[in-house]
Amino acid sequence: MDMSELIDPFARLIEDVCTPAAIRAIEQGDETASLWNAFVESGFLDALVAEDAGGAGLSLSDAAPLIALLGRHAVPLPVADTMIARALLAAAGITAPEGPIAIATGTGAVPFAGVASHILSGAPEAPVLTEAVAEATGVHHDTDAYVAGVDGKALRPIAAVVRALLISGAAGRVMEMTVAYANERVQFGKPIGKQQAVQQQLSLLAEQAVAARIAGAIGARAGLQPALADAAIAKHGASLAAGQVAAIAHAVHGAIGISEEYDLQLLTRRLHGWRLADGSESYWAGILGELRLGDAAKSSAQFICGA
Amino acid sequence: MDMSELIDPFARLIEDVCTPAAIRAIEQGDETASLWNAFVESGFLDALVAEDAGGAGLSLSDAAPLIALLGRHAVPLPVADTMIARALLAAAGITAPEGPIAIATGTGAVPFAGVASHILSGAPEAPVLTEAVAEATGVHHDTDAYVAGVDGKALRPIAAVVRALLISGAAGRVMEMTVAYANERVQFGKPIGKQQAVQQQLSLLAEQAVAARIAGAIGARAGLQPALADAAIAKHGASLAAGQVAAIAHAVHGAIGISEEYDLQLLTRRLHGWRLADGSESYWAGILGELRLGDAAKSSAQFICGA
Amino acid sequence: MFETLTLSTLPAEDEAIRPALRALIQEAIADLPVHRRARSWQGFDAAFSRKLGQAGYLGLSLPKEYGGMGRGPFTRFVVVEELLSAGAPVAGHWIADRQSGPLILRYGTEEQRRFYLPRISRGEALFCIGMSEPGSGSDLASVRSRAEQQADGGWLLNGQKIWTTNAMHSDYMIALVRTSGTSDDRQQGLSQLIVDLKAPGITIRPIVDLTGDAHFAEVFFEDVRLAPDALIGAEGQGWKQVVAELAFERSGPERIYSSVVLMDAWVRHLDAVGRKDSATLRLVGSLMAQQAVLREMSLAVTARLVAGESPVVEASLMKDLGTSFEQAVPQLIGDDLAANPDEPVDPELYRTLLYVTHIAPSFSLRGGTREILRGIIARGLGLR
Amino acid sequence: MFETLTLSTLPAEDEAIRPALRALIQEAIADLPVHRRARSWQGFDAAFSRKLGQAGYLGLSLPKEYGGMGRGPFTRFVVVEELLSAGAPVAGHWIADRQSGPLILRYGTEEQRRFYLPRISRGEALFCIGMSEPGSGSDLASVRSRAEQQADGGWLLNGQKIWTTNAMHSDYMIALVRTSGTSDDRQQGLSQLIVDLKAPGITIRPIVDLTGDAHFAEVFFEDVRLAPDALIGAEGQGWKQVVAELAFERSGPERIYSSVVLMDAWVRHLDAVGRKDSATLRLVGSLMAQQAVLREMSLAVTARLVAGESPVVEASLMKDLGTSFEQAVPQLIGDDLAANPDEPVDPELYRTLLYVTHIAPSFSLRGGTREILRGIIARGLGLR
Repeated sequence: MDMSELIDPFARLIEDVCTPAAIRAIEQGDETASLWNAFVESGFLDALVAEDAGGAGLSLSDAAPLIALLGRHAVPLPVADTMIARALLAAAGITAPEGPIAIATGTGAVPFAGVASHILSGAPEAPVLTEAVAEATGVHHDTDAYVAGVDGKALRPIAAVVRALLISGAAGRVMEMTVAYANERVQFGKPIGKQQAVQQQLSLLAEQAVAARIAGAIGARAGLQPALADAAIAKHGASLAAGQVAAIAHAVHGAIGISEEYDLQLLTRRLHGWRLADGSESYWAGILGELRLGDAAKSSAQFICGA
Repeated sequence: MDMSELIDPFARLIEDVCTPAAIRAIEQGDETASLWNAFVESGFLDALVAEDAGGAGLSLSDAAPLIALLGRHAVPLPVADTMIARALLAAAGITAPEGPIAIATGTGAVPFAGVASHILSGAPEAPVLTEAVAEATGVHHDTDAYVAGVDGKALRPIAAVVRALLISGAAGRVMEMTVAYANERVQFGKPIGKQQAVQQQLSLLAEQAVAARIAGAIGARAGLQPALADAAIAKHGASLAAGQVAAIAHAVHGAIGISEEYDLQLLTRRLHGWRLADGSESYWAGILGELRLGDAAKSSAQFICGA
Repeated sequence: MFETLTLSTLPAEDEAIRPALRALIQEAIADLPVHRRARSWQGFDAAFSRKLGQAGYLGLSLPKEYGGMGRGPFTRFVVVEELLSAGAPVAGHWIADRQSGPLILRYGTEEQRRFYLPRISRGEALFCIGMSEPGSGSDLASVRSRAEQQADGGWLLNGQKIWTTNAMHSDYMIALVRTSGTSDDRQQGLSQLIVDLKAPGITIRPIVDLTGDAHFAEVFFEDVRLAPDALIGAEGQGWKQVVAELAFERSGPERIYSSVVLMDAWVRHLDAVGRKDSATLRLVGSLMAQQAVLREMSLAVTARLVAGESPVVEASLMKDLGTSFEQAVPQLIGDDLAANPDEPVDPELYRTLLYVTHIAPSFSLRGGTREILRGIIARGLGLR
Repeated sequence: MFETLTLSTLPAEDEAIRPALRALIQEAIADLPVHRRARSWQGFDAAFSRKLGQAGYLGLSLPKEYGGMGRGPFTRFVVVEELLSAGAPVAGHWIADRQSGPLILRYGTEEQRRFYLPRISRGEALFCIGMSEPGSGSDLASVRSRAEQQADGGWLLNGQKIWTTNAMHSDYMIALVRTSGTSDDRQQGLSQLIVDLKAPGITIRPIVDLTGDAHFAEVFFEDVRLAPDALIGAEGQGWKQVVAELAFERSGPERIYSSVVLMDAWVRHLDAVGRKDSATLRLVGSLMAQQAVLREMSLAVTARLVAGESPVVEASLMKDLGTSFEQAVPQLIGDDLAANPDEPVDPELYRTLLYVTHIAPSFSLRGGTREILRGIIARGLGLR
């Protein structure tokens, strides 16, 4: 299948319905139904559901660019999480509800739980669905929320991969916005992008954005039940990139970047949230370190190629 | 006392006897006696010995600039260690030998043990002196060496402070050499020091060099038995700086910096060795973290001011 | 280089003011949740600022004849350290106390001093600083707001400022504007004017930031008439005055404590859950060690001020290192907390973490971007 | 941007060569101590290089008609990965195999191809590259070595090269020299010449580095006479050819594995002492995760080569990230080992650690300094 047949319409859909204004409205507590319905009607929510269960039967690698697009546009609803949830539920023979599903994997704030109708916990092969009872985090314009009384620890690897893919999409967009800004913004008589110090920073940003994308792809390569090592590499790399990408982008943008009316913050706040969700870089480093030391006789190259 | 009365003659002494050629000779295994005798005859070895025990009775804070000078010129003998050792031995009523004394605080390579006649271990209030039986590290031109069968763990804080002061001296010199090189070296038609990217790197180098000096001074402020927190702050800061200073200096110098005949490496190899000796940055961070969490009700500002 | 930056000790009489000051602060912040205290020098509480003024903690470096306390930078260091490390709301007096007061003392006429300084010391005259304009950023010499001197010696001001901190709470702005020449003249022809923000023709529009706060504002001037004595210092010397002011701005201990409320809340959390593994201990210790060094560096810079020097390069060096640290703190604490995803975290701590994480980019905007500061350091190193 | 860099999979037939190759490598390195293996691409062993050639692991991307293997960049990726990750001594064939062979294939005459390429593929013709000159550094266009064309079409070469890797072991140098114009012409008038290093008038002086090794050399040319066919490619096109060559140099997986022998020795140490605290696990995992991402990035760049592209920007991006990683590894492992000062450390590990620590600055010299690479990336981003 030519993936552009899937990606292009999905990109157009998101650009149509998920404008910065629509994001701001939902972040301010406006209704989510109309945006959600657009995704429901698109049919993409069942992209990962097996064909014999009525879905499109895409692999996670196939769907990775779609998830990255959701990150790229800071879509403020758990579209990717719902895609994962619906695939797991279908595989387990559980009928999925129509509303947005968030995935809860720990005690911290759950991405998009504040705008979800249901929560997925349990394990990939034994998913548990509950109605969303979420408590706001109090963080400004946050759609994440706390969920009590569920255990989704076994879903952490797949959730981490989703977060890595979302980060990679957002990081790519932040890179483009920041390069464009550096070329436009004139200071001391020339675009700031002509300053060598700014160029060096933007190179670092680009390196991290590309690293995040590769990391996300590593996470996606084994499907809905990723190898623990792949999930670890993915989320570690993406989380590491998220912090640096956000920091450099804001440093280059200066004051305008932290004003609410400028769109950069719609993406960087997500980068930070996703960086922390489902285990930060150090969490996954610890997991991978344990795997590595459990196999200490191997060379690092063998460990990595076999991972 | 006007400290320059002490510092200036000490600086002149070192510049006279400890030329780069003299350092290279000792690193290649030549005799150390003539260089050592110059320090013996100078009287500075007893600078920290109490006045009633025949010394100059300097505080460690007073002597800190002297120790930094030893680092600044990469003196390849344990002059500072011997100053500390002689003060501790005198306080304990033990007659010090005339030769160079190294301080062994762990299982790793002991700074200057390869060119020492004696090893100090034990504790500040109960120092133990043994003849130096050292095994070479095999590292190229290393004067550090392994020492077996002694326990000097209790001397680690004061040894760490010595190392921090040596680092601060070497870092300051590396900063000056690197700035001078950047101003001299012409590339693409202008001194590389005019490149904004190089300027930004040199600013970071300067920040770290100054931070190392302040860190060293914190370590020295309480004398020969430093508060554990002070030793931790000192060695953490200096070790952190050592790695960055060496890396930036070499990056700016390019290929010439890693050639044996250029003097930069005489200092940066020391920076790395001292960074690792007597506990690295993470070792001391762990010590300080334990102290901080043992006092968690205090604010950080109170903890630091009281440290 | 930089040998003059050495370990300094605060005089005993300055250390002595801590207990009473601390009591005053504790009273003021007792009911403030952690995420509010984390706002610290963006926290606005006019009543608290006046209380500090009444208790003699403002105008510390101003002479007594102008209502000040006649003490020096060391005293101010102690006060700032106590205020910021506790997360007290200081925005109500901050700029007036730190920058405008010293500026008026240095460049103002006797009348200006007698009029403004006592009120600043009482916490009753709130100032903001009008520097940036749309499109100017760090390039301050490109300002286009313009004040034309009138026949009566007064000024007619037109133009716009942006990113003005606390304009909506302030009584006065000290504005850098063009009074002669054109913007091609760059630093030439700029002057500083004291603008009464209640004057007709002034519109203030708050700028909401990504945390939902509004500390910045746009300020529009439309035919604003100012009296002749609005000029502070000499006509055409505004650039030189601003550079001196910025150097002062970069010298204080405020470059260490922006993330300290978060750090303390995190330490209490670690204590509460009893987490003491090696990674945790090292991170705690590393942050404490860095903060301790920065604090001594800041004190060393203050000592140069006490000695009557203008430690521009040293202050820039400390500030660049300090803001790097302050910006790293929320990233590292976030990583730490999210490295323990099965550990319960107090929502107030998480909220504080995210607030500091989101606002942290502003730390390196205050008083010059990183590139500008490093340029100053490079010049100090003899590289330009 | 950079969307073409995507996850790639090595063809099964390339993966299939690993077992036999690995056996050959293990045999060669069995007796090498760790600190020697850590030298890897600075390790010289002519016999081993010839053995690799005999076994068909060199000249992989050269056509069979010139004695090559007629395979592609993916095969070379596998071979390089196996060699470097094991710490095999590759200096004996490295430059000839990676740079000189492809260069001669691309720009050489049929005679030059037939003469050099089969010998390169057998590991019997060792090459070095003469670019830097005293004072030139990254500014290659400033070279002053000069070859004057003689009446018979031959060349008379005078000048000096410096920092030439492996000159003292090499049979040939491909030198960038001025053949017309003056140094003010910069990139114009430069050519590449193949210099037989046994020719009269050549003096090679090794440069000892801070680890006591001598990988670099100075090479002096005094009236060195070269035949007409010493010219490779077109007269005056040397600059363009060098830029293409550097892009190739930056593309390989060699940008990941420079510190891997140290890393593996350290992992074995951790296993031996049984250290598994949180700080240790996180450091191990963080290094592994970064290496895994870099490896896939490198493979993605290789895939662009396979697709016939010249991924200059992508290769620079990968190299800058890769060398940052390679340089960080010894600092982090040193910190880790010295954070456990009461743990016994194998002297061989410590010696390896210090060797890699000291030589690490050279990692960012090979193939362009950091500033140069980031400039290329910035241009790729559309910033210049």
